Amino acid sequence: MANALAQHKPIDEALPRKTRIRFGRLLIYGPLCAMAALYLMPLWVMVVTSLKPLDEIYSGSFIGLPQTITLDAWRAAWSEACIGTECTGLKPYFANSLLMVIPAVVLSTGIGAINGYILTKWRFPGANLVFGLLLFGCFLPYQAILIPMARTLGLLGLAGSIPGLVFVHVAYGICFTTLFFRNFFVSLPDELTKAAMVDGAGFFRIFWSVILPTSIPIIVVSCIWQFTQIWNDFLFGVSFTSGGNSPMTVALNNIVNVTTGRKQYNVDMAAAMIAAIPTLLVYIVAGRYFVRGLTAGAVKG
Amino acid sequence: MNAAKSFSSRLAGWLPRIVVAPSLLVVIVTVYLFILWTGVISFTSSRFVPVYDFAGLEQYVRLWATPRWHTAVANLFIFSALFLFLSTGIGLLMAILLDQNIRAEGFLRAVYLYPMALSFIVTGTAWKWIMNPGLGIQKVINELGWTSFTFDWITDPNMAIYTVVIAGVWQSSGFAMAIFLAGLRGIDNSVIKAAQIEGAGLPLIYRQIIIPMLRPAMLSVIVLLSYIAIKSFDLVLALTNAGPGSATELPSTFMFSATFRRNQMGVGAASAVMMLMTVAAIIVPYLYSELRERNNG
Amino acid sequence: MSTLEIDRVRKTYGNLEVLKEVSISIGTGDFLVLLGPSGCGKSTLLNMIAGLENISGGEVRIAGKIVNELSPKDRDIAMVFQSYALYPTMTVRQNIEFGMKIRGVPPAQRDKAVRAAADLLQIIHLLDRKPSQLSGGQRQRVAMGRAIVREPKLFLFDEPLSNLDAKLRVDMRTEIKRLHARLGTTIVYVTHDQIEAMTLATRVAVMKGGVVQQLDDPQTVYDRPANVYVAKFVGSPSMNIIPGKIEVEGGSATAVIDMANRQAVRIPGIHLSSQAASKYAGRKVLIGIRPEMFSVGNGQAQGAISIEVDVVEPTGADTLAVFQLGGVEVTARLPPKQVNARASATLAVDRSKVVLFDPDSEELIN
Amino acid sequence: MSTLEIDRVRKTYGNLEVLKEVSISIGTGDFLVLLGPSGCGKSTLLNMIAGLENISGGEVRIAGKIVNELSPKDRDIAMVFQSYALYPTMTVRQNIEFGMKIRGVPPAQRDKAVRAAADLLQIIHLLDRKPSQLSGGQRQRVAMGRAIVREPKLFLFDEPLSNLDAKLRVDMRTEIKRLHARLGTTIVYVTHDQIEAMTLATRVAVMKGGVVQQLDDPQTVYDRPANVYVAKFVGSPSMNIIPGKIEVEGGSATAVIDMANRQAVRIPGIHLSSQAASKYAGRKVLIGIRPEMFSVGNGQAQGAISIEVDVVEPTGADTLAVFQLGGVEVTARLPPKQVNARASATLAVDRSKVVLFDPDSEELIN
Amino acid sequence: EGTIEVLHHWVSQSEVDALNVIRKDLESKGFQWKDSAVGGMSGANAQQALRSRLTSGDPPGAMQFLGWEGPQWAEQGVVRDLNDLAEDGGWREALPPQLLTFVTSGDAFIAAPINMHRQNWVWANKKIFDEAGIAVPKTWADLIAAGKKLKEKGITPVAMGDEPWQIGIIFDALLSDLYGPEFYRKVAIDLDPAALNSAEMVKVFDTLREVRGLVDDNFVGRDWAVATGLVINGEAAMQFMGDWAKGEFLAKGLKPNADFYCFATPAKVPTFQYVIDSFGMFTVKDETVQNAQVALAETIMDPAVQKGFNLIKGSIPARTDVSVDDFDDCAKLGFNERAEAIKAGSMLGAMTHGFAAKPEFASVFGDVAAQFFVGNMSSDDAVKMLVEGIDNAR
Ligand SMILES: Nc1ncnc2c1ncn2[C@@H]1O[C@H](COP(=O)(O)OP(=O)(O)OP(=O)(O)O)[C@@H](O)[C@H]1O
Ligand SMILES: Nc1ncnc2c1ncn2[C@@H]1O[C@H](COP(=O)(O)OP(=O)(O)OP(=O)(O)O)[C@@H](O)[C@H]1O
Ligand SMILES: [Mg+2]
Ligand SMILES: [Mg+2]
Repeated sequence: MANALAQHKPIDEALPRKTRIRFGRLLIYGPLCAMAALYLMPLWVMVVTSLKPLDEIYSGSFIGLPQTITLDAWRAAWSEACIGTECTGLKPYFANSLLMVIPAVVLSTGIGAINGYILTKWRFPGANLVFGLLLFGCFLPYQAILIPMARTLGLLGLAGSIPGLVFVHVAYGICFTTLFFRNFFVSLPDELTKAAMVDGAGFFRIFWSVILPTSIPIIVVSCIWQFTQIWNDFLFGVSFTSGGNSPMTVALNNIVNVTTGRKQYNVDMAAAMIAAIPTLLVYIVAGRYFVRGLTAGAVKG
Repeated sequence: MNAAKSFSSRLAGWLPRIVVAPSLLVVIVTVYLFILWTGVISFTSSRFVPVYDFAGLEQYVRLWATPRWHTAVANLFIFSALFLFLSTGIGLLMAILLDQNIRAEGFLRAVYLYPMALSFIVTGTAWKWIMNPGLGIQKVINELGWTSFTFDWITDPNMAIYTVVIAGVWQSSGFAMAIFLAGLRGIDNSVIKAAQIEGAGLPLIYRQIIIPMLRPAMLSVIVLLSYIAIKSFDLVLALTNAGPGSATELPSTFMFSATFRRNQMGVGAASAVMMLMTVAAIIVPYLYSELRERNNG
Repeated sequence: MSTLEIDRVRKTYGNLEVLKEVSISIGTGDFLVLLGPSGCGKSTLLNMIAGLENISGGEVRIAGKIVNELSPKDRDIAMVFQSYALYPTMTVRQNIEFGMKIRGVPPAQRDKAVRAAADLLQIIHLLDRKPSQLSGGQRQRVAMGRAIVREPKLFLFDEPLSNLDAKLRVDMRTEIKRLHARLGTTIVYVTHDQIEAMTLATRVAVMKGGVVQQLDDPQTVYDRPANVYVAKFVGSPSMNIIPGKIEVEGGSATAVIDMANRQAVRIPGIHLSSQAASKYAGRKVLIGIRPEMFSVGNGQAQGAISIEVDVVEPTGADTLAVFQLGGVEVTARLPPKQVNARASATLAVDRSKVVLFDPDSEELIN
Repeated sequence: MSTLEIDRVRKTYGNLEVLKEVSISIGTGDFLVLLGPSGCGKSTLLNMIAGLENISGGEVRIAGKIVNELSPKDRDIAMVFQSYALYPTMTVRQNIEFGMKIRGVPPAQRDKAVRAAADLLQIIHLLDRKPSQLSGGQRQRVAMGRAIVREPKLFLFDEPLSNLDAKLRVDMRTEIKRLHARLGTTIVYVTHDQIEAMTLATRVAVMKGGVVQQLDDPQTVYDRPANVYVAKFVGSPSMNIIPGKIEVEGGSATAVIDMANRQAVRIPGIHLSSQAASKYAGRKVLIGIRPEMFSVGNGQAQGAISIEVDVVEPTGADTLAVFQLGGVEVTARLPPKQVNARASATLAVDRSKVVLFDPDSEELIN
Repeated sequence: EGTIEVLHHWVSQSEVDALNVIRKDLESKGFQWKDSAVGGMSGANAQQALRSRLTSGDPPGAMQFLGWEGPQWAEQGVVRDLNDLAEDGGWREALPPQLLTFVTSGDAFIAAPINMHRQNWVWANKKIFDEAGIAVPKTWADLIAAGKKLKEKGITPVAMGDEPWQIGIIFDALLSDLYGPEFYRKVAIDLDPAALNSAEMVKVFDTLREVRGLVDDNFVGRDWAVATGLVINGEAAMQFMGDWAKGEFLAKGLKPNADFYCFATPAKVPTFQYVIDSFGMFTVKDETVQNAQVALAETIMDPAVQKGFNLIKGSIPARTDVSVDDFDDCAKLGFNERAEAIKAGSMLGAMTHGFAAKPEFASVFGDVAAQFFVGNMSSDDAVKMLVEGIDNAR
């Protein structure tokens, strides 16, 4: 196609135009790649460190390339490192985290989506107040509410259990997810809902068949956020679960956060990267659904 | 029959309210009731565990007489302002660049997002090394021959807070990017086309048409980043451990150490109340204007 | 199939009153066309009938039942939106069958209905596309398809053909007429197209600024517009309104139009009721003459008018001739090539159709 | 002000070929109207001229310069989009003045231009509203306003008046014509409205399925359509195409239409070039007669046609009579109340305008 | 027979290995050990977890206590009284009397101490000392002079990180070493306003400032073990650190007094600044857990277990009646100096690890010392800040 075009015009005219286009693209790729390099710098440090034997690190080689490469740290982090007196590595804690994160993400995203839908497409008097109330919950300093939350969980009979943790994450997660969805839905044309109403669709049907399919990008955003927050949460995990119920972050903390012991930097780095794998997978898989223009052509005007 | 109909249709009218009600209820309990509890505690003499006496404003007086708290508040403003500005700016820029129909978008997006996936307990160490003048950037650049180059903010109590900003922006701007990108993906192209026709170049189109249309996304980003700024905890702890000295103390670290390390639960509660009040003072007017605007928009 | 009564319905947006006590009532199987200038509240009224906008005052009754509080999905209506409002993530097929799916129509029947509608609308080949891949007119046809596959109590069409070409429009018009005949469903239809209004409607409501000006059958609206506004609004080119006066002589009225520097033009044999004749005899009136009431006449005939043509505008089938009459610019629609610009001509007027308006109230004189 | 050349331009979406080697070229100050059925590629072509869609093949030249690679902002065009494409976050005023702002027009001047345009478009009172608070027609007028405040090299209008009422439409049409006359800007205009096309255009391009069928001045397109498709597409109701044959006798051609069970209808005095006459003498042809070429005639005249009217459709100004002729359904546009359904009538045909088409190629016979 | 959940914050390899000695012994008695480790923040994370657990009505069976934690929880009435066991086991007699403050509450024995660390050690690279002709310093003046000498030779005299607790170790040492144990008690335990506001206090800060001069500039964010590595490598000469640092030297196969020196921070009367870990038992209803609690307490106080534990952990047993055989030279030195310190009254709780003033005050010391150390505050200002801070926290 580009060739066909080029044939039509004199070469001297085609050339500068081409280079100008290149230059334009350069302006886009340049910053993107520079930024990517900067962003990857700490990762590089981590990878390199995780491949070094511990002695090499302690002999002063922090950032440089490893002299000997070993995967011991990765193995240790996965299945050998001691989390307290149980030397199981991170492996068993993954299951806990998954059991917690999946229901919590699904529930909080689902509830947030439906709240956002109500707050934009089914506005009732006081809807903005409700939104404001939910929103303010985003700013709650969690350190301050651990004790009443522990009491509440105790009363609900959820203390020390994974369902209890799911409850906490959902309760605070909906503040964020509602925000995301509400702010995405305000820019969806109201005509869509109207048309569906006339077609005979009810409250839930419209949500499910018309609104949700157009909100894939924000579902992705919400899932990414919730997954990251919940997966990486330490505070609630450490406060509301114990021992073998603990999520992965508590185990990771136990690998990493030694005070009077010797830090095993290589294992720490490997463990951190292993712990991040599910989240990264979510980013990559969910990222595919960052699709363009889902509302394009829906309405005119 | 008629009455039943009207009941069911009235029910349908109430349905939205019924559906949000549980969320609202949960939030009222877990947010507002708990805030109330914190508020109550801040007026008691609680130290190690909650006690329910009345100590008046004693804890607030104590709080404001603590130099660390002053540092924390000052840092919060420096940190939040810079962090918000830079993360929003960089996030928006990256989203816009990524939206130019480029190759490897998926890869780049993952690269910008990955810092969020990594627990800062560990990445803090990497940053510590990178910013340590004897190990990281400064050393590398000095060794490359530019010997006068210094980058030792992390050792300087006056500059250390900026290193926290750098690490914070690194960690969070990716998510701002994601929200903006989702917003951009929702915009109808025909509007952009119209602006192109009118002679607007891309920068102008973004400034005048697209970014205004991203206002709701911007609200999400601002709320989110403020949340991150206010609660930055791991970040500070892992990178500087609130040091050097207490130069990078933030309200969140202050609150934690007051409550769990110093046995000053009352002071911790008072600091939480102060934080919430600050947030409310800034966010509520903003929200008000934002929502009112939307209402008739 | 049902009656529709709109009873003193009001709509306000904040301080802005968009509909002011609109009352329209039509019977089962009626085809109501809403006509009116842009922004007069037609879409708003349609939305209120559908239950998509709150009613600020008054009542809407479908089949005798007040529906003010009834949700749209329970009103059993089908609607074509002016803005299309297609579901962006669904294909054309899914868009069309969505309403049936919800109502639990079995797949086979759904499929048949979709095919039939798509065939009619000539969008068979587009069934698997998304709305964003369609042209404007194709989108409009999908929106149309979404409505016509259903058999609701009430159809609401908001300018459903405005983006279609003339040919398709004629076809569609015929189809809508056929649909109406077959189902007998009550229809409310907004259009700007003269011909659509005239050919489809059993009732026409002309609106202006949120107020209904006239509600009548189409021929009456055209022939005997209730006021000058309706007269000028309906018909294209619009009716000429010429100041003049009435002379009554022995039961027969003559309209007299003063000419600047020539002899007055007299149009005898105007139909007038005896009351009106006595009331307006010798008084000023506004004389309404539609462009097509003129024909190229013969200088000798009674009521022939000699004029000087200013501009000639050929439209293909006809030619529009513009000239001065009674101090205003008047348009006549004549067969092509019978008159020339800047030349004089003699025209006849079909006097039986001339209408008169009161110069103060601008209401029709019966 | 500039010429526009579209040179073998192609457009494909994936495998779908939407435009097939379209070539159109118009001069400075020309007013090109694109006509064609929905989905034939008109908007696509406009978008390509504007630089909003990639050109899959061929060249677009504005003022002689190839613009294929030029970005829209550098082409100096103004455009009204079929979908309006208003900026949702801006008020009407901001929408209209955006283009001027970009071009650095000083505020005072901008304000003046906005007022003038808003005045013209009757949207002065809407200047501070957001697009979401406007009716369909009001939005369309804002879109229009956005284009007309500028003085570009080229105007592109995509059905700019489709949502306006007849009266406003006539006003707007006049304004566009005036704008064109005043600025002399080259204009490309998509419309479905017969009259708009005829009254505005200096050139009409009729398209079908991505191919240009005819490019000519409007009267020619109307009177001498290049093929059956154009003949049927332009004009409403469309031209009747009746199978028949040609008899040539001494330099004069007669069209003969066989009737099922009666004597054949003969229309003598058909204009035909001598080549055509010799080529088609005695052969089958398609005879094209527009509805308005019929008139109520006198049974004795030569070429008078006796028919049985099937259906009568009053449109206000006229009545359409439908009857059978030569085995096809034929429509005649007649003055009201001159014929009745299911009654016989005698019609005359304006023979000077009858056109003939080759039955195989369906091309016009000159 | 019964399961006991133990909440603790020992997560590093050596800590875990040591803890396993206890665990094995308990399990050999037929009880199950349910491990709940929460590392980090010097136990603050674990404290926070404990608080939630108690609030929700689900306390663990046992908890590792540091500093005042045990007595404070005991005051809330949630900790089990171990008096019967203590009587039977003769715990009071076996433990240094100073230590009882942290394992009793009123009359009740509320925790079983397992070990005792000494915080105020100096670890030195013998080769560097020898090459520079430096002897083990007897006073801080000697030490600072030696440091200056080394600095001129291009060797970092003191290796450390900027964490407040690392600075606190030096501060604690100076407080007792310069003006004696009494001064330390007045300041760090009694919070005597006169002592706090004294000229001696100013001198303490002055000396701290001099020590700062012996530290390199890249000390920000440096881990203590990394600093130890610098001493081992010969990049730095000394480190002030608790006896947990010893493990780093031993792991490299280095021998005390042959390859490295371990000596107490210099003072007229060497002080013994201790840090102990103890385990308290929470009041629970479940009887099997109660039995396990008894078994665990007995295990912890078993001299053999204490020996086995401390051989690994690097500390010395909390009990004074455990034989010193098998321990290394540094530990033996510790034993001896502890015995002397008990007699001399120079056995002191380490403030930095929470064994002197209550946390709300101790942290003020920590804040001031750290800010002073990393910035360029004057000693007078530091004293002023300290006094105000303590007053504010009262
Ligand atoms: N993105 C797309 N992908 C595939 N086909 C498309 C796409 N956009 C348009 N088309 C098709 O291209 C053809 C031409 O579209 P275009 O919008 O130019 O039609 P048009 O002549 O303007 O029609 P209308 O009068 O209905 O507006 C249509 O058949 C349409 O379905
Ligand atoms: N949300 C709104 N806020 C304020 N005014 C509004 C709003 N929506 C519509 N209007 C106004 O209400 C009036 C009626 O609008 P409506 O859409 O019913 O007009 P319409 O008769 O359908 O016009 P058109 O033929 O142009 O579609 C218009 O003047 C419009 O500007
Ligand atoms: Mg409308
Ligand atoms: Mg189009």
